[in-house]
Amino acid sequence: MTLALEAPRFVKTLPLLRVDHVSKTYGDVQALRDVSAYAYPGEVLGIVGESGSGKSTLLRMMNLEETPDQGSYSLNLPETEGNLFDLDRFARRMLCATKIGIVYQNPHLGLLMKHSSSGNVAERLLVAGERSFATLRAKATTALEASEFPLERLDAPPIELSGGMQQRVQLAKAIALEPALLLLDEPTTGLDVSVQALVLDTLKRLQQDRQITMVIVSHDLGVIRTLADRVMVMRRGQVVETGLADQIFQDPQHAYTQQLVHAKL
Amino acid sequence: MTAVLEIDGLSKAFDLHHLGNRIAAFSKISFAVDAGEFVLLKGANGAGKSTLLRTLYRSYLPQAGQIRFQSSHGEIDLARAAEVDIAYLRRSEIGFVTQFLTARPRVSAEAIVAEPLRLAGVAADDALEQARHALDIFGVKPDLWPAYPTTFSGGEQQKVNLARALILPQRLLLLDEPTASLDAKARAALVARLAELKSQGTAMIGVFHHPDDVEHLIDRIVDLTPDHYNEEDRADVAV
Amino acid sequence: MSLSELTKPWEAMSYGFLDASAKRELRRKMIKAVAVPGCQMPYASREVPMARGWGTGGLQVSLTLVNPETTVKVIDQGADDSVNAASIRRFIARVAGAPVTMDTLQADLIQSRHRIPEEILSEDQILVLQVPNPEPLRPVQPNMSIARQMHADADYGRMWLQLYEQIVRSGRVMQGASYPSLVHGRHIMTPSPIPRWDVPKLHMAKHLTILSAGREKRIYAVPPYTRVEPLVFSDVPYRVEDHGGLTCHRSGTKGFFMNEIPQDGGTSTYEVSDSEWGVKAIRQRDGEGVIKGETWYKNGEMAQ
Amino acid sequence: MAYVATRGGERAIEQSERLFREEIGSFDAQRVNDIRQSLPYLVDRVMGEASLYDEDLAALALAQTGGEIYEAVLLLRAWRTTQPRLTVAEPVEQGDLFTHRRISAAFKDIPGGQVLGPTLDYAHRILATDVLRGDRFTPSSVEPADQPAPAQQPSVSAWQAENDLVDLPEPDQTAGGDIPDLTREPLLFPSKRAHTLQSLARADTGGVLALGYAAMRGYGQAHPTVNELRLAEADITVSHPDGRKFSAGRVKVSQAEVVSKKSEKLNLGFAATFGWNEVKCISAATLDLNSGGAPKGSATEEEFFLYHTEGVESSGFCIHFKLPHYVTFQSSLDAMRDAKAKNAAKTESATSDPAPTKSEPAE
Repeated sequence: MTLALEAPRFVKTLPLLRVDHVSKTYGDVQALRDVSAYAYPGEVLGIVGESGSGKSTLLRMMNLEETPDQGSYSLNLPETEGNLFDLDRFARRMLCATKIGIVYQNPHLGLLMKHSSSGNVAERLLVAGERSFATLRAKATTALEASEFPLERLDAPPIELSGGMQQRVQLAKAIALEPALLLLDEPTTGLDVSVQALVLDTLKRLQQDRQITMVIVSHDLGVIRTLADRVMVMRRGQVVETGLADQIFQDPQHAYTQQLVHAKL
Repeated sequence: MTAVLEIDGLSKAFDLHHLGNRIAAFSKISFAVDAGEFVLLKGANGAGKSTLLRTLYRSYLPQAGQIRFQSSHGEIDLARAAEVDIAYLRRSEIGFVTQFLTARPRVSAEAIVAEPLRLAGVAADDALEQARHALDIFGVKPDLWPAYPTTFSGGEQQKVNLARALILPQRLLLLDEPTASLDAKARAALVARLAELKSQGTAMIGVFHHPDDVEHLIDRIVDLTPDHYNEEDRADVAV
Repeated sequence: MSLSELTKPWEAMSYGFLDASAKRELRRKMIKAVAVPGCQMPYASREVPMARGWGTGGLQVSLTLVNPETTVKVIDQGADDSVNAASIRRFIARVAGAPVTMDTLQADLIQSRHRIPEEILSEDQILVLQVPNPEPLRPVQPNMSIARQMHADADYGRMWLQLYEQIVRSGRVMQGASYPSLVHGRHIMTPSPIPRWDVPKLHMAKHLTILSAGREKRIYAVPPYTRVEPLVFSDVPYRVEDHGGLTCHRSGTKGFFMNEIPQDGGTSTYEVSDSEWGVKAIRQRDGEGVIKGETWYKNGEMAQ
Repeated sequence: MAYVATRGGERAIEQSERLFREEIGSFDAQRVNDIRQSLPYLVDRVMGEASLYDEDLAALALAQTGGEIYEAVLLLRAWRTTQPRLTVAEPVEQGDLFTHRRISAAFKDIPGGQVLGPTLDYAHRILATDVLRGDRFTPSSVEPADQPAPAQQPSVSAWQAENDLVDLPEPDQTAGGDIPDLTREPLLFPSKRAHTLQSLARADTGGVLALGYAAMRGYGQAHPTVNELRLAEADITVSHPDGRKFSAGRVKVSQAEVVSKKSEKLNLGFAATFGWNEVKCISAATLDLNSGGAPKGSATEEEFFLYHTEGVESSGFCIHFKLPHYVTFQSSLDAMRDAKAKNAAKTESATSDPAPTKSEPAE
């Protein structure tokens, strides 16, 4: 047994993100069971677990794509109050467009594959009400540049791009409106190892330059180790352990986490 | 002088679930460190020297005891502090120095060194200036500053690592064999930097394979060998 | 009592062809459409003696609105003598006994396919536009149920994106006719496949416009004095067809929307698309006394 | 009046209609009668797609249009528009149908037996060319069975429900007048069950077959087994204003149940229509079977197949492309030419000026 931790004493700010006691059942399958999570402003929360652990479901809830059977979700942002699961479709869409960015493992989920790359980024800005073509173009270019996307391919459709480049377009779209929260669902899974390293590096830079709060979901411990400040380990819809990233990797407490970490090393 | 750190009855063991057993690292350790004091940890292999450092840094979770730390915000028990407080203190008051650098692709040496300053809120230009100075002190040649340490030799990487780890003045510094395999010039620079920080009031706890490197900095030695654990005064016999 | 006593003998049709329940539904939907400008109202859309896609939506509206005193004008592609316009005009006259005209100024009700006349319509005139596809979101969302939600949410990002893509690919907005327009600052509608030339005529117009799609079963409206703004970026102005400088080779009239007539040898001549406006010009040239109305465009430019 | 002289529209369309009618020639009630008697399956198809049961009017529509089936259906539907809805008949229970033919592919034998009834299923499809040489085609007479098949039969799915193999939908208690009527209200999605069945009942046979066949070949998720196919006659029972119920006549109906395996239960698809039309019922029931959970935009999604098998709408839209479109074409041409000119100007300036070209907004 380890010691019970105290409530924060020095850090006075509230978590940007709070998910409390969320449960969700699909048919006979309990996807999430009383899951709670939080992330402080500027913090990177990593969620690890094998497929079926519920981690992606939780991330989709954070993007308001899914609603749990029970539980609440709040973001500590101006003009954002109460349980976000109570918002209607319209309010959800506006909140997601302006405050939350997401990068999916499968670029088809996040991108219009036949539209231009710049257009994919511009769509976010259009949803938020930008109506100047020149501004759209400039802002889309800036976001793509920040995602280290080669600007000579600005108007190439994602379908003609490599997997790594597609993820950069998704990332640019996600950060175009400078969201408070960036959600990453296995953002580098399926990419070549060298490309994976470059995308991770871009993410790390963005995180440091912009202090975006991030939640990254991955089954790949290397990805989590590179990016996360704090780690949550999930299994069969439940949280088995959370802790500082170095602690989870160096001194895992739960048998499942030990198995996970030792299997990796 | 007030103690920066008071360790009281601290115990750590590892439960290995797949083996079904528990390995004790150390048990009921108590000692204090004052501001500007340098404590050397001593003990046989497996006595738990590194484990203690990592427990103080909270990479390891202790089973019992207290780690009372006098931060600039007041006292806090590092054994029980919330993770967000620990993360905050690591950014601002508690440093951990090892010999290993976690280099990242496409991040230059100077950027890596400047990073702690950036996280502490120092302006980009300022941070870069100080980073270059630190690299210079540790003997990294200027043409390597903008290069990526992933391509550096082990020795050069270690210098970059030290420059980074020591660039920010800390209240408490945990040193885990930072001198191993360092060349003479870098070792001298490290000792000089540690002396400088010590004189500024940084409390230090260190594990050194060759303690003679830092001999003149050592104020006190704590021996962690089981059944032999006691505090020794700064004494010639120790070294 | 026998069944034949309970039923009535076969009749060809009731007044204005549609039965009372169909007309009542149409009246209700038209009122709804006027109340929420630009918003598509679903309606049952009965079969009429004309094929779907041939103006059955416009026809149902016209048949509901006519009475024996309503003077009706029907145009197709700007022309009164176009075969389908002639057919519809004949049908309305036959089933409603309504007088017909070709003069825009004389008409109470104008049913049109693809054009708005060049003479300004007045407050006591109604324009009925035939609509093949009422859904401006169709190119970005073919599923009508989802498109309805998008309208409800004013979720128009994809529409704007379409314009962005066209400018990126072709250097300009490539939308020809059916230019998507924002009505009353809320709903995006397709103004039916009228040329871009005609869209500004709907903006703050004095007359009521009812747009009806029979096959797709939707009615929507632009009430008088309602904003109709083509979707454009703030720094990429709306452009109508470059017809302001063209002259009709028959009537000599200039500065109106034209039909291009290809000629042997690769050249083209032009004739004015609003046929009755051309007829008036010819009659005037021939010395007949004609009354020409004020036009929306003057010297090839839309009057502000 | 140079302009007016060119107006030939009215005369031209009148003459074009005359040309069409001349080909069919004059006719009277005898031809209508002949059509009704000799082409019952064609008459059935027209009545089904028009959703109006009147053999005389359907035969008349076929006579008037020369057998142009889409025109005939439209003619009948337009006539239907002019008719008031006097009353709503009582629901017809499966077991009350006067059944002529009822077969199941799911079981070798079924309660009540396989009743083959009238069909060409097992006929050799050989043209009787002798008729063209002057012979008379006289079909062999039917030899009655020793035991007549029971006229009234329960549905196969009722037996399956008893054996817990299928969940039948709860009987809908909606009173007649309140049943949603597709001809009086728009079809919206998710569609009401009544609208779905009505829409399939009046769908274009060819259209339903094409999409149903796509689902059968593997573009749908479920492979159909014909649970029951039935050709029957239904009594139309209506209420007299004084409260008594009486028969207003009989209509021919056909219906199909198709099933597929879904975990522990069978999934059921159903369709019925006026007249005897087996291909349409099996195809429509297959679409119904596949519609649950079908991906958006797939051919087995309800919105997709109901919209696209509406024969009057689809055929009308198809032929509307014959109408002049020169105004819209002119509008597109204008945008195209301008874009082309811009592009040419840009290419020219790019060759003389090496500056990078980025898309600029149109001025």
